[in-house]
Amino acid sequence: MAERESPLVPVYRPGSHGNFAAGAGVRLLETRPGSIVQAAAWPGEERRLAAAIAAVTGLALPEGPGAGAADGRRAAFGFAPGRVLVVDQQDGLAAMLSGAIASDIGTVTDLSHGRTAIRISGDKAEWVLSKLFAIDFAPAAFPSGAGRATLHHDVSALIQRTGERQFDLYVFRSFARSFWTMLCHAAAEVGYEVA
Amino acid sequence: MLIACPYCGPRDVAEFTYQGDANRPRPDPASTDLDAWNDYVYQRANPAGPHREYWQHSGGCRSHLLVTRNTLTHEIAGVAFVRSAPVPATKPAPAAPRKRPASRKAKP
Amino acid sequence: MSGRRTETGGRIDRLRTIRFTFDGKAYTGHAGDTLASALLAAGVTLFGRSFKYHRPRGLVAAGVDEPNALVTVLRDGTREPNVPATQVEIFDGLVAESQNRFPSLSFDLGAVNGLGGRFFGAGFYYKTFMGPVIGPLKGTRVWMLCEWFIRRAAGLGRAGRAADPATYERVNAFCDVLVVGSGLAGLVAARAAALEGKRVILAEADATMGGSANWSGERIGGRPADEWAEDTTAELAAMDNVRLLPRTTVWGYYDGNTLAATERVSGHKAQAAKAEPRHRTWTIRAGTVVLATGALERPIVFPGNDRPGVMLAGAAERYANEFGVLPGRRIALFANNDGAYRAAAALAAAGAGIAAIVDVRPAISEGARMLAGMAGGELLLGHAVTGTQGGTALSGISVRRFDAGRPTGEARALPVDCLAVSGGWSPVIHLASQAGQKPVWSDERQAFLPPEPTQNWLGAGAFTGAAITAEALAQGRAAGLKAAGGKADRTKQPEVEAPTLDPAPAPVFEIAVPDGREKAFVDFQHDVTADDVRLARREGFVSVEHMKRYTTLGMATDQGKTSNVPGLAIMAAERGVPIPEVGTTRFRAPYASVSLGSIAAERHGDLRPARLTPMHDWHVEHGAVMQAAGLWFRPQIYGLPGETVEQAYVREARTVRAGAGIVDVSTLGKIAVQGPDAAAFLDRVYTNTFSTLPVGKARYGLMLREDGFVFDDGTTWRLGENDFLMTTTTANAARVMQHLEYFLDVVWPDLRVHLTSVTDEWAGAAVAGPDARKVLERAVTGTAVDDAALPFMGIVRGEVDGAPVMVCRLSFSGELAYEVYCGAGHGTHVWEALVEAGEPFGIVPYGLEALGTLRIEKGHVTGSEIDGRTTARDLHLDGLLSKKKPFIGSAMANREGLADPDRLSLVGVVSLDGRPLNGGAHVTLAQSGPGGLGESIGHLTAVCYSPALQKYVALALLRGGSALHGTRAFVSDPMRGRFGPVEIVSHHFFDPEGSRLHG
Amino acid sequence: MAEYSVFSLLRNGFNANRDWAPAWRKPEPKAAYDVVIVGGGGHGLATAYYLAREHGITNVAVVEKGWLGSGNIGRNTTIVRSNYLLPASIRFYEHSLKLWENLSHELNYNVMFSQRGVINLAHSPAQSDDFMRRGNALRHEGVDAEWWDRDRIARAVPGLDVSASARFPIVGGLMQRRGGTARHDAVAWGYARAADRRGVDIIENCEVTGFLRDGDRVTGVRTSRGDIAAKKVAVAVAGSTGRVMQAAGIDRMPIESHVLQAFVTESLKPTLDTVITFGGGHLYVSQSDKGSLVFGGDIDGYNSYAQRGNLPVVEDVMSEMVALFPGFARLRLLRSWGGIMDMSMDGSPIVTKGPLPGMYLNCGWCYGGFKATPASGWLFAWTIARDEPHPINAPFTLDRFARGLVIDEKGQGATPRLH
Ligand SMILES: Cc1cc2nc3c(=O)[nH]c(=O)nc-3n(C[C@H](O)[C@H](O)[C@H](O)COP(=O)(O)OP(=O)(O)OC[C@H]3O[C@@H](n4cnc5c(N)ncnc54)[C@H](O)[C@@H]3O)c2cc1C
Ligand SMILES: NC(=O)c1ccc[n+]([C@@H]2O[C@H](COP(=O)([O-])OP(=O)(O)OC[C@H]3O[C@@H](n4cnc5c(N)ncnc54)[C@H](O)[C@@H]3O)[C@@H](O)[C@H]2O)c1
Ligand SMILES: Cc1cc2nc3c(=O)[nH]c(=O)nc-3n(C[C@H](O)[C@H](O)[C@H](O)COP(=O)(O)O)c2cc1C
Ligand SMILES: [Zn+2]
Repeated sequence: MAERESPLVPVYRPGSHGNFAAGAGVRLLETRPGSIVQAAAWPGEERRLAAAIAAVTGLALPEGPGAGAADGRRAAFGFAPGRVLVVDQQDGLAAMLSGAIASDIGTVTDLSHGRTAIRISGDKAEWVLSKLFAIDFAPAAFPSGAGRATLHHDVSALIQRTGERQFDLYVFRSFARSFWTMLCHAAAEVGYEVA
Repeated sequence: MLIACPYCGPRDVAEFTYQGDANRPRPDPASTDLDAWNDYVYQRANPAGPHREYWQHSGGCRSHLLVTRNTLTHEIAGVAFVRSAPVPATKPAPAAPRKRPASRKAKP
Repeated sequence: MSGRRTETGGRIDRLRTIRFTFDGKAYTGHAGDTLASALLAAGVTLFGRSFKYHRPRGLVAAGVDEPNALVTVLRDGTREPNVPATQVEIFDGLVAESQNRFPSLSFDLGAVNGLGGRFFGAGFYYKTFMGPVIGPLKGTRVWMLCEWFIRRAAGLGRAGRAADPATYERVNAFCDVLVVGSGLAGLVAARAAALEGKRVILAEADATMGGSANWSGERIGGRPADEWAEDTTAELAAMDNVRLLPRTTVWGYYDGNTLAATERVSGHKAQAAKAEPRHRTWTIRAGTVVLATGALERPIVFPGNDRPGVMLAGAAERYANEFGVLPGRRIALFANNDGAYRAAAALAAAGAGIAAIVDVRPAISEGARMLAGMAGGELLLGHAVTGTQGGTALSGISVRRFDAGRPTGEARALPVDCLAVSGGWSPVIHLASQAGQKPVWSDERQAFLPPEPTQNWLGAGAFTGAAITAEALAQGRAAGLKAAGGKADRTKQPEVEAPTLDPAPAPVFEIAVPDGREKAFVDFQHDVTADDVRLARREGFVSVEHMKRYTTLGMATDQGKTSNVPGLAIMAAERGVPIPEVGTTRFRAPYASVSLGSIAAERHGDLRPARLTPMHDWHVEHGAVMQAAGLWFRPQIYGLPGETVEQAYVREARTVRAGAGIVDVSTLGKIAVQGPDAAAFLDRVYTNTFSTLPVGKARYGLMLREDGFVFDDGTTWRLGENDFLMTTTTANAARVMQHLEYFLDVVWPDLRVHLTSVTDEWAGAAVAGPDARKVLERAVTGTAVDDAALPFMGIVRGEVDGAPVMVCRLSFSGELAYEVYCGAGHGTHVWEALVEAGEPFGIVPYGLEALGTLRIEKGHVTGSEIDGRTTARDLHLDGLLSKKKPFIGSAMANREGLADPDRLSLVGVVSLDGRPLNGGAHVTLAQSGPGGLGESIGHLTAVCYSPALQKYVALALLRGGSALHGTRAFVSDPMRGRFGPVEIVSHHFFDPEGSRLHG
Repeated sequence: MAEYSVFSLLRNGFNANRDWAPAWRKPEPKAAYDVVIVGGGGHGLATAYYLAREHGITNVAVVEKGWLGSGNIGRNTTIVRSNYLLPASIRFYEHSLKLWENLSHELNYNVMFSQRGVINLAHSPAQSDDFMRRGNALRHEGVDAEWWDRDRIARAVPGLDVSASARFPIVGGLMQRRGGTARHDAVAWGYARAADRRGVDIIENCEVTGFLRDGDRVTGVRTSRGDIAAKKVAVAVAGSTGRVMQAAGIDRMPIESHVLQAFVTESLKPTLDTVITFGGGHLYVSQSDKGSLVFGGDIDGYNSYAQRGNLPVVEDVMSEMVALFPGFARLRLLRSWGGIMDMSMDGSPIVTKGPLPGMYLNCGWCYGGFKATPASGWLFAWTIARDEPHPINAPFTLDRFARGLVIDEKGQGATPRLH
């Protein structure tokens, strides 16, 4: 199997950057999951879709818009009516979901190559993301596990809160390098560490 | 301006794409009534006051929303998914009978 | 240095000395000083020159309302012009200079303008400079000559040309309660809301919280008001749910309770921290806003009121109390209200001599009388100031009795070096009024009070007209509590010790002196005088908005903060109508000027993101010249050393036709169309039919807009019964997606189809040329690629060097060609493998130019022909318009305007003189040349040197279209001076039978 | 009323400017006029002036709902040019430009039309070709157009980012030297004064609330100051077209009203001589005689009658401004405002007889009606006076949409926000 290449390679510089003298405010990491898959239900079939996702991933998706769950290895969250992004560090999720989601439930679309996954964590994660996105990152408004679809100018992003101070971002691959540069720029003020 | 997407919650207008007047019934696809098509494609009510209009949450969940917004104040009175509140597919219901432009038949 | 600094007092840090320069001269000040207070302390009285007459001007105010003392701050190799000195916090190394003067501030040649003042009244330029009505100088030439001088005389500071090296950023904030203004009203509002547990933001334009408490001299809760404010601020700072934003001006109140504020993060520091932005723009989405923006004092209009040394009473008080600076040694006050008395007492307490308090009112309150006693000096009730003396600094004033609205009796001269004026207060209702609602005039306060809320805000303090501290505090608490939705007040009303004053000013705005020689200024910066307002009325510009535009009153950098109300009061008096009938001009964002950089914020310097294909780095490493295509970057050519662009693309195109070439097509829009109704859906959106397409095959499709014009084209692949992969043109990808989503959501919600953008999922490489199949045979495993396994428009799946691929045999170049799609993360890997497999055949990578050349030779259309104005017929694509079914645009496609035989339609054009053709050149049937241009019949849409034909050829959209085939015509390109004979031919230049792509 | 000249200025200057008369009268509306023009914007006023001057029709009233010039004539970015793409547009706007060139003399009012040139920047070879096509179209219509390469632009426009590393590097530009700017308010006031001097009644604070009808025929207007009868009623209300036509019983029009914002910086010494437009996004900027940079970009993109917009466009416009002129980041935004644009379905105006008998309609100006003011008035006056269009405005009918004879400069189809 061929190695998958990241679009960030030329700009991904591990180490500390920006104003980190007093400790880096955030940590940035490209997580490179093996599978990023969209599962989408026909109207009325959302519960069966969630059940199928649970069967494949073991993640119990709460109901409601943007609801999600993550267990460190796998993650899933709703980002649009009937649509769920399901992520697995392993390859092969699309095929498994296709097997579980019959055509009367919905569709499965493999986006593993098409989205780049970036994790931002640390005390200043909310602050740095607030520079780019016009959504409320406070825990009360954006609880752990939940997902959001939003954008920074031309760049769409799906965001899941995967910890008290941790967010996973999924952006279009072709924009990823520009986005990464922008994210680093936003993080420089508080200092950042690229893992 | 904030639009309260029924899925995503209130979001900045920058996340949305305006899709215009929601009071334009699309003629039956097979219809060849050019007047009806002209009405649908080119004519707009353009009211000063409450306006029913489509917005797509293109920077979010990508749903099309039916928004009632006052064009004088920008106040938003209601937002719903278009899918759950579709407009009548074919029946035009203009408030007043439409006046045909007098120059319609004249050719320059 | 004359030294105006008091011995003690003020909130400055006297232990910290700060050095700076102004107009090249070195000065010192203290931490806590503004440039204005530090220069004033050093005895500087002359701060600037006015806009039109270049009159010498001093400080009028101590805050944002300053109209005169504008400076340019030089920093980071760039210039920041037009900053009020009152808004510049000094730091070590600050370099500032004065503006609008030549050669120097004290001796300014522009001051000659003042001599002609009587001819340069409001709007004089509309009446002259037109030049002669006939003869060679009619037209715009005379005006443009005069204008050259006018432009140089006008303007304030000079803009820098060097790029601004600073960074700016934006941040989004959400809160339950935003409090604007940190005076006492704002502070207690914030505290009341915070104690309810709400998320609170408190934004204050000044460097320190406290507003007028910092200089009021009042006592609250038994302590000096400024210390009480400090304590309250500290209390707020300690709360988790409160964010304090000093140096943050809230400047725009937008829809949905969205407010824009700009924080001055590091510009005031001698040294910014690493990666610290200069400014940061906050976009704040607030549940409720508490507007506690206070009030601004107004001057009184009288002759000579612009002499340096005449300033607002509150400003004089503030310089003394907050900065420890005396604006004069011998000071007179001039007022129509009680407020100035507190200033008088404060100035006296700080050590100034009070010469007199001149008050237009015949009687005053007890409190005021007591303060006058504390201040000392004469109390001249029923008097007015009618003139000033001095050059670039005030030396004295004239005072006369003031009776029944006019000065009477003899003038008395009072030698003073400062006159502190108070004409009443105007609440800062700007944010509240930005939505366009009309403010409400209060006769009692002689001021416009906030309008009815159009958004979710509450008001408190001087903003509402509350002039008394106890009232401001009570309002602040109530507003904070209400904004937080709280019930019982958890805070206590602190005790206030302040003189009891009468908040109502006398309705006196101007001291008109008949036949006065001296000008009486309303708008200082724009040199608008009371006579200008009268002239505007005389000429019929009586609407307040006309007055503004005719005189430019209120259009200066201070936006009339001090001048609007006096100006419209004078107009009201002239018209003999009450002030509210004149009304105010419209309030607009920003409340105070804000840097363009801070609003551009993070997009500064990097306007839009770059969109890169998976093979981008490979292209760059292999010598590609990259070219922008929308947000994408694509190879234009892969030039060899010494090659011109034409040589490179001709070589590339020729190699494709002779052997094989490879081109990156990853930018094509790709949309997954999935679901049981996918085929039916495609039948509706494409002009041709897709439901009949077998699985494993692709088809070229055409889309129209609803209005019947061509929208986009591309191939769509049927990967499964319910699973299609649609491709779109690069440029239209996003629009096609939206178009399809619209129809699914709005028009056909019953169709079960999902659309997903998979543009970024797939890397695509097109391998084209007679050897293309051989290249694939070497590279692709797991499937056969021969004609039987992979016929024209067939699709197979396989692998290239371990990476899964999909291969579709389709051709844009007219050659035997394949598009190889793989996961984007494998893009470079697969690309390299294909290039390697092609080496025996001399494969070359080719760019957009060669791609264009190959398609021109074939007569394929792209964006230059599908330009939104062409029909399928124009492009000879009408064969794709199904007659068996309706589709988007079908009904409108046959209207007379779209069927007109005179429309431009697609042809080929061949250069007959062997010279290159240019894109955008026109075509004429009659000879065209530099001497005379024939009538244009259309234009060339795409041009190239065709290696296949060995000629310069073009595609063109011409009136007459195919009927012109074989006609000799002329290319007419006056923009580039290129003329010459051409022949109009079919757009199928090369291999019209398509034999090669089946090869 | 006195001619304006240096001499009258001097004479009055010595006289403490006491003798200046109102620039136009403020008459009470009469019961009837030959022509009532609805809308005291540039186009309505110009129409009145040319009706009087070119056609001798002086029994004319212009009725304006607010103060004269309170609409878009008083809030535009003042760019005048005729460098359009399609022949019908070129002819229209060039007719206008020719009138502009002598307008101050004609009106005896300095409208400060300054031909400082308009440069449309191109940022890619494809865009250059588009501009070449346009330039050639202009040259074939006898209109001036030239191509300036990057170096020439760099010399003429210091401070402009001409570096190759710019996100949208400048490759050249289409220059129309005869283009430029004019003082927007002066155009309204100058036409008003000149029309008034020929006997036209200009009636401010008079809102048309309905139309007097005799069957289908329009016979006058109903206003906030009473009914006014008219042989002909001409509507030129720009952004208010939808509302006013509804009052005439025509409830749908090929128009959407959108808000366009504009901006000025604080005053500066001369720093930008020509008008510059950015082709990598949408921005146009010039410097006013007063010294402010006057600039704007896209419409907000939703129906509005509120004359104010929202932050996203503000941010976009500032970003483009700073991208184009990186030194301008330190300049300061002084004021922003909005105007309501009558966006038509093909981006081109409508200047026509009808749609009801006795009525004439002028609307659909989108971003570009200021420059059109003289020609719009001139051609509309012709159409009203002669009851038929002049050949120049003949293509700009209302029925062109139904018939597919659209004049679509941008090729965007019936999506007004994209024109
Ligand atoms: C921000 C902005 C920037 C622009 N920049 C440019 C530019 O650079 N170059 C350019 O060429 N064009 C520009 N335009 C467009 C141009 O300003 C307009 O197209 C043009 O001014 C419209 O014609 P007008 O002057 O007659 O309109 P307006 O001045 O709007 O006149 C219409 C008048 O009708 C009145 N009215 C409305 N309803 C009624 C009623 N019921 N009864 C009576 N009166 C009524 C209105 O009050 C208004 O005064 C710009 C527009 C805006 C908003
Ligand atoms: N006579 C009067 O009307 C009058 C005038 C001035 C002050 N006062 C006194 O002022 C006190 C009332 O205090 P207050 O809190 O209402 O006013 P204040 O003037 O003390 O405070 C207002 C604060 O708001 C800030 N501000 C204004 N606009 C802002 C903006 N857009 N963004 C950010 N900050 C902004 C100002 O910088 C100022 O610090 C009372 O003591 C009252 O007696 C009365
Ligand atoms: C070309 C032009 C230049 C302007 N220059 C200034 C200016 O220098 N100062 C200013 O305060 N406003 C300026 N304005 C804006 C006006 O003050 C006003 O905002 C605009 O005409 C819209 O009116 P409104 O804000 O009353 O709705 C200018 C407007 C235009 C059209
Ligand atoms: Zn949404």
